[in-house]
Amino acid sequence: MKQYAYYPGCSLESLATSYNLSTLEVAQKLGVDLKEIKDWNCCGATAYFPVDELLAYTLVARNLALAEKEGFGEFVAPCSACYKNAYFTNAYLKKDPDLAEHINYALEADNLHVNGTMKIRHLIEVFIEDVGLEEIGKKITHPLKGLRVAPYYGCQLLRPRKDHENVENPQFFESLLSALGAEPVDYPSKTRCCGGSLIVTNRKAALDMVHILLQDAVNRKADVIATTCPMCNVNLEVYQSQVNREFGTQFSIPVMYFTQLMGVALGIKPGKLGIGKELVSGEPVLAFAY
Amino acid sequence: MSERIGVYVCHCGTNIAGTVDVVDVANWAAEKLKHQGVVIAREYKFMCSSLGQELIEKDIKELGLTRVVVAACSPHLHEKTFRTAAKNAGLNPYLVELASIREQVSWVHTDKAVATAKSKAVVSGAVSRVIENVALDEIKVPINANTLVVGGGIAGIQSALEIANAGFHVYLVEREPSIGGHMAQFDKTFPTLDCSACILTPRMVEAGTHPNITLMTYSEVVNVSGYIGNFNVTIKQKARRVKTDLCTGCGICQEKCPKKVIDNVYEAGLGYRKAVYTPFAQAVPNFPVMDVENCIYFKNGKCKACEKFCPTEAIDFTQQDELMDVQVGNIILATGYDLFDATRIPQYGYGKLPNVFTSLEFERMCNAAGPTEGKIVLRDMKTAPKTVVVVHCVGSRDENYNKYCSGICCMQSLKFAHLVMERTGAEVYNCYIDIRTPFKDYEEFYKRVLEEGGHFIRGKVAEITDAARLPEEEGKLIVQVEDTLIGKQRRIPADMVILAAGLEPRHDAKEVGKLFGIACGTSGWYTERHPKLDPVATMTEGIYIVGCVQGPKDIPASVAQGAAASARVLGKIFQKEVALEPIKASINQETCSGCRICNGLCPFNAIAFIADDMVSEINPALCQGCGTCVAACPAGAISGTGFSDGQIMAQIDGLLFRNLEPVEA
Amino acid sequence: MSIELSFNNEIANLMYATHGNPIKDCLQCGICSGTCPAAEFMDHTPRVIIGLISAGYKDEVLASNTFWSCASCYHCSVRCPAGIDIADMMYALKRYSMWKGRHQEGLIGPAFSESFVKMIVNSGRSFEPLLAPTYIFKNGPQGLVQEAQTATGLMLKGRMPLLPRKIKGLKKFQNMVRRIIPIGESS
Amino acid sequence: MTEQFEPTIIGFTCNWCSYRAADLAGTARMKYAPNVRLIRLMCSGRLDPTFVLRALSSGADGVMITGCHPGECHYIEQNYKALRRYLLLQRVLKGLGIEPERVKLVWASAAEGARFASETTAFVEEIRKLGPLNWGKPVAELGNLQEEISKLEEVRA
Repeated sequence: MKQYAYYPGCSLESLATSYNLSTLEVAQKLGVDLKEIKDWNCCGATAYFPVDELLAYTLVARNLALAEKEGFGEFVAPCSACYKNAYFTNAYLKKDPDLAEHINYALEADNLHVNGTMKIRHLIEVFIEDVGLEEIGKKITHPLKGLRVAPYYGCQLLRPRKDHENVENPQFFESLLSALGAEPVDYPSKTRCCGGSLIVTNRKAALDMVHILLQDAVNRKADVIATTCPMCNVNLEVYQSQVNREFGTQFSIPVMYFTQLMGVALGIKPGKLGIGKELVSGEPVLAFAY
Repeated sequence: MSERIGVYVCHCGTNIAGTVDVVDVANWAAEKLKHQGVVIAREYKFMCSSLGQELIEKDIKELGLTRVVVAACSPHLHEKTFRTAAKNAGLNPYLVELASIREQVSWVHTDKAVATAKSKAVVSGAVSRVIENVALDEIKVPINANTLVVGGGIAGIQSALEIANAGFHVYLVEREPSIGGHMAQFDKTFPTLDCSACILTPRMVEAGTHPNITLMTYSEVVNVSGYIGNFNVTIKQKARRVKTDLCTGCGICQEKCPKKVIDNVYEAGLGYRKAVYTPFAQAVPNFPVMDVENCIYFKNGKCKACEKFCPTEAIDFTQQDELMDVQVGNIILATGYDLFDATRIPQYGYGKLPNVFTSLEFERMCNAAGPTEGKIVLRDMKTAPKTVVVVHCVGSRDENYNKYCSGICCMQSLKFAHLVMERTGAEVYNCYIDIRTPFKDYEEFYKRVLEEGGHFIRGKVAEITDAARLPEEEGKLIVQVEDTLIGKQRRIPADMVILAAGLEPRHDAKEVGKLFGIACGTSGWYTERHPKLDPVATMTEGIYIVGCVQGPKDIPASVAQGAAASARVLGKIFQKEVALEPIKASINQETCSGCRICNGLCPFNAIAFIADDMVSEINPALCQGCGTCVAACPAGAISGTGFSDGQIMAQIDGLLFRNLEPVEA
Repeated sequence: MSIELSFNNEIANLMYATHGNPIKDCLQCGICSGTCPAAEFMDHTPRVIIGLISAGYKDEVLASNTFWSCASCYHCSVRCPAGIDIADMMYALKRYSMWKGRHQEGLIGPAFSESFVKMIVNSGRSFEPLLAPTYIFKNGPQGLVQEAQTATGLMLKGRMPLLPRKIKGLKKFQNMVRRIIPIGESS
Repeated sequence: MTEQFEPTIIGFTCNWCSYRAADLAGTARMKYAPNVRLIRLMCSGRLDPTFVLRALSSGADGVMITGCHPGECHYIEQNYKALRRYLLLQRVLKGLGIEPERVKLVWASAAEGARFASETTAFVEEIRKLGPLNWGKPVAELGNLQEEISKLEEVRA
């Protein structure tokens, strides 16, 4: 059976531990064999590009090289920022031999070499495309009947890819939620940025962006916002109270990883999915399944 | 036989002589190329002047020149001039060769020594080549005086009428049940605002009743063979299921038909038609067609209401498609454009947000004969909008969709702004990148709309949403755009948004192009013979393109092209025969092995295999002279006149000075 | 002979992987700025920045907070009708301003990026608690209180590890980094 | 004294696009390297690979093949045939021990004078780096290639 190189990324070790837990639980349930890359490093997220472009690509390339060395064919990232970095580094490596040469010169110091042969996947792609909605549907034991979910794609899962089926109005997340028995809402800001990379550096702007996302979800009467990226999740969830302070609002909408919702529908115990670690409780969501 | 070659080096004033030592080039040619047969080499101030030409003519006569090389400008400029001069002096025009030392040397290089040396190489190449030239005669073929016009929009109608009025027969083929094209859907035409139907309908009627026009609607061309002067065209008449010889166009069948169908073509989805229908009241011809996809009888075998009520028994459920062949000498393609599909830009919300309309929908809405009888209302068909935003450049000037400017949308949008203000008093915002109003009275119209109080925001619209953030946005569409003139992101709440969708080549333009043997450019529009000097002809002799098939254009430009192509066709008809450039390939049947490699290479189907003799043969009238088969023939049995292997090999040697006599070491 | 690069080319040269994407093709249509979710917080809209770059107004560009307000969401990049990767250009401007050491006073972005880089070079992984002080330092006591509340909440939920993690092959990792940028011998 | 090597290059152009691009470069007075000498064909599809070999064996250091952009061919699709032949030619050259980079394929439409000029200059620089081909010379020194071949054949027999 196919084995995927699993690149959890730094956030999944700390702020987004529940994403990591739920990912591994759901993968196991669906028979997706995720194997963590040995000794991976931080991909630099969005903070590294302002310093040195070549080093930013090299940091990502090291992880790709590690995966290549271990003989993997596909590289899976649950974090959209990690995914975008890996996807484009891999693409540029293949396209630009000059860049590849520079990177490989640096990697040599770590006894590594990158070819750009890896297929880069986001976790949600693997579940939808490789496992398939039908297969997932068959394993649902606790359908999320009546749960109104705002599917939040965010930015880097889709962009700047232009080859994507439909970057401006994707539908795959909605399809997945429907397969779980939930009711996806028409979420107008589903691909609008959450300001993740600005939360430290430009708090005012980031909170404004989060505010719009929360407002849109509430206006569409969503019970929960589902995310595909730890950055988005932290922004929407952890900073909800700060938004309320800043804008005088009363938001209290749970924000959950899509894997957590999948896990619940697949009948995995909430505790195993990291549910309970939120600052805005995810308890109300469980009521729809149990 | 040794040739007697004359070499003429042009100064072109200082254009060439300023960078190239022309005297040195002429002297060098006289001396170094003497052994190749150069008997005279001259330089002259302006070779293309009448004096320069006389010089060549005189030398041909007096020195008995058998070949001429003119080192001057590009052959695209003066090849014809010098060929004519040679012809006048009794030398076959194809024994003249031009060496381009202006465009390719003096204008692009600065070092005189280098430029002079390169000029010598270019002259040397031309001398070696001209020796291999052979005398050629133009090929003449007779012209059939009938013409086929494909597409019955305003461009096609104009073409057909011009030719028919000159006394020649035209087959006018239209895919839809009626002629009229897009123009029949419009309400007003810019910038004069005269009623589209009022000016178009008389032309449609004229085309429909003209004794010299055979009108074939609900028909498509399915095959084309032959060549200029002698095309054989197969046309499919789709089954109307209405006998046109009996039908009087009374309309009772439509009235009685119980099946209502959304009309996605003529009414752009805003209105309805019946299963048996004429697309609009002024349709030409006025015979209805039956839509078997939606007809109740064809679905469950019952109904036949139309047949029951038809007073002339014209309904025929059993009618089948028919094929017919026509012979024509020239073909005019006027198949028009498709509207850009606005759902391809999801962030503009078309198809999802009900009050986002396309320009074509809005045209129908404005039309007094349209689904709302000319009332401008929201999708609920009753509420008048208070604020309307017109979005320019939808799908145009955008690398993600179409790179080109669709040309007509600025004026169309201004027209919309005017109509909205006039009929509803609503506020109108035009969001544009640049306002383009380059033709007669267009800028004046822009001024008029400004004076009427139209708002203009310079900025490409980013997105249209119904997600309100402020109380005044509740229940509205919000158009988000940067007002680039003040550098601020703005959100305009509106009741209605009109997307000025661009024009696109017909979805099947490529296949249709293949059928007629013409090519599409990168944007998909058909390629004209010359973008400036020959915009209605194509690379295939006898095939012309008019109206939007050649590129986006408005009504006056389409009409002008329609007339222009007709003049070209009439010119050909009056000549009774046509001379073809003798640059052709031919197969030596002695050496042809019958391998058929060449057969599939020809895009013009000029190569046929003669099974009896097991050899291939080229039809010279179909051959366009590209030379691909010449290069491909493994037996070397194909040769191309004008660009033969011998000529090119000799030119290579000449350019590399391999033709010079070896110098003793 | 040395040729002085135009500001436009200087920036284009900083976009290595996207091959300097065609800033000069900009139509000034403004779709980037109409799209940008952070436009309100920028002193110039992205479109104006492109205009300023093309016109060579280097000082104005470097003094602007626009590129430090870019969230790298790439919405402008995918919509640009001229195919300009505007978000990537914003990264290039960040790099340029950091190298030149010229940026608007009081911005957190440059300091944050610097500490982020240091952290990765030192441990191979990123670790949120170490990042917070940068922010607190810049935002004063009020920020400190808010941030501390949030951090405590996260800690109680087991989402804030107390110790930073390090990768095993750190030495070799640092050697790799050294081949690209100069860093100290030990950390 | 070190003298810069000036390569000689033969360029094949299509009558409808690249030759017109060259004309346009001229009309616009764009300056480019003078090392390329052009031959006009009706279409890049006319290009017989032996033309290229002939040019290289007769003293050219490089050959530039130019044609209409894919999809823009005036003869509908013959430039694709040129592309195919070009790719095969690259393999043949490799087999003959000649750097395949000595032959370059450039698409240039009639409107792309600037592209024609810059591609020409770039190609001249590439060939300059590769140095002289000297293919033609030994053959010339041998006097008669045919003689040499027959000698070789004798040896083989």
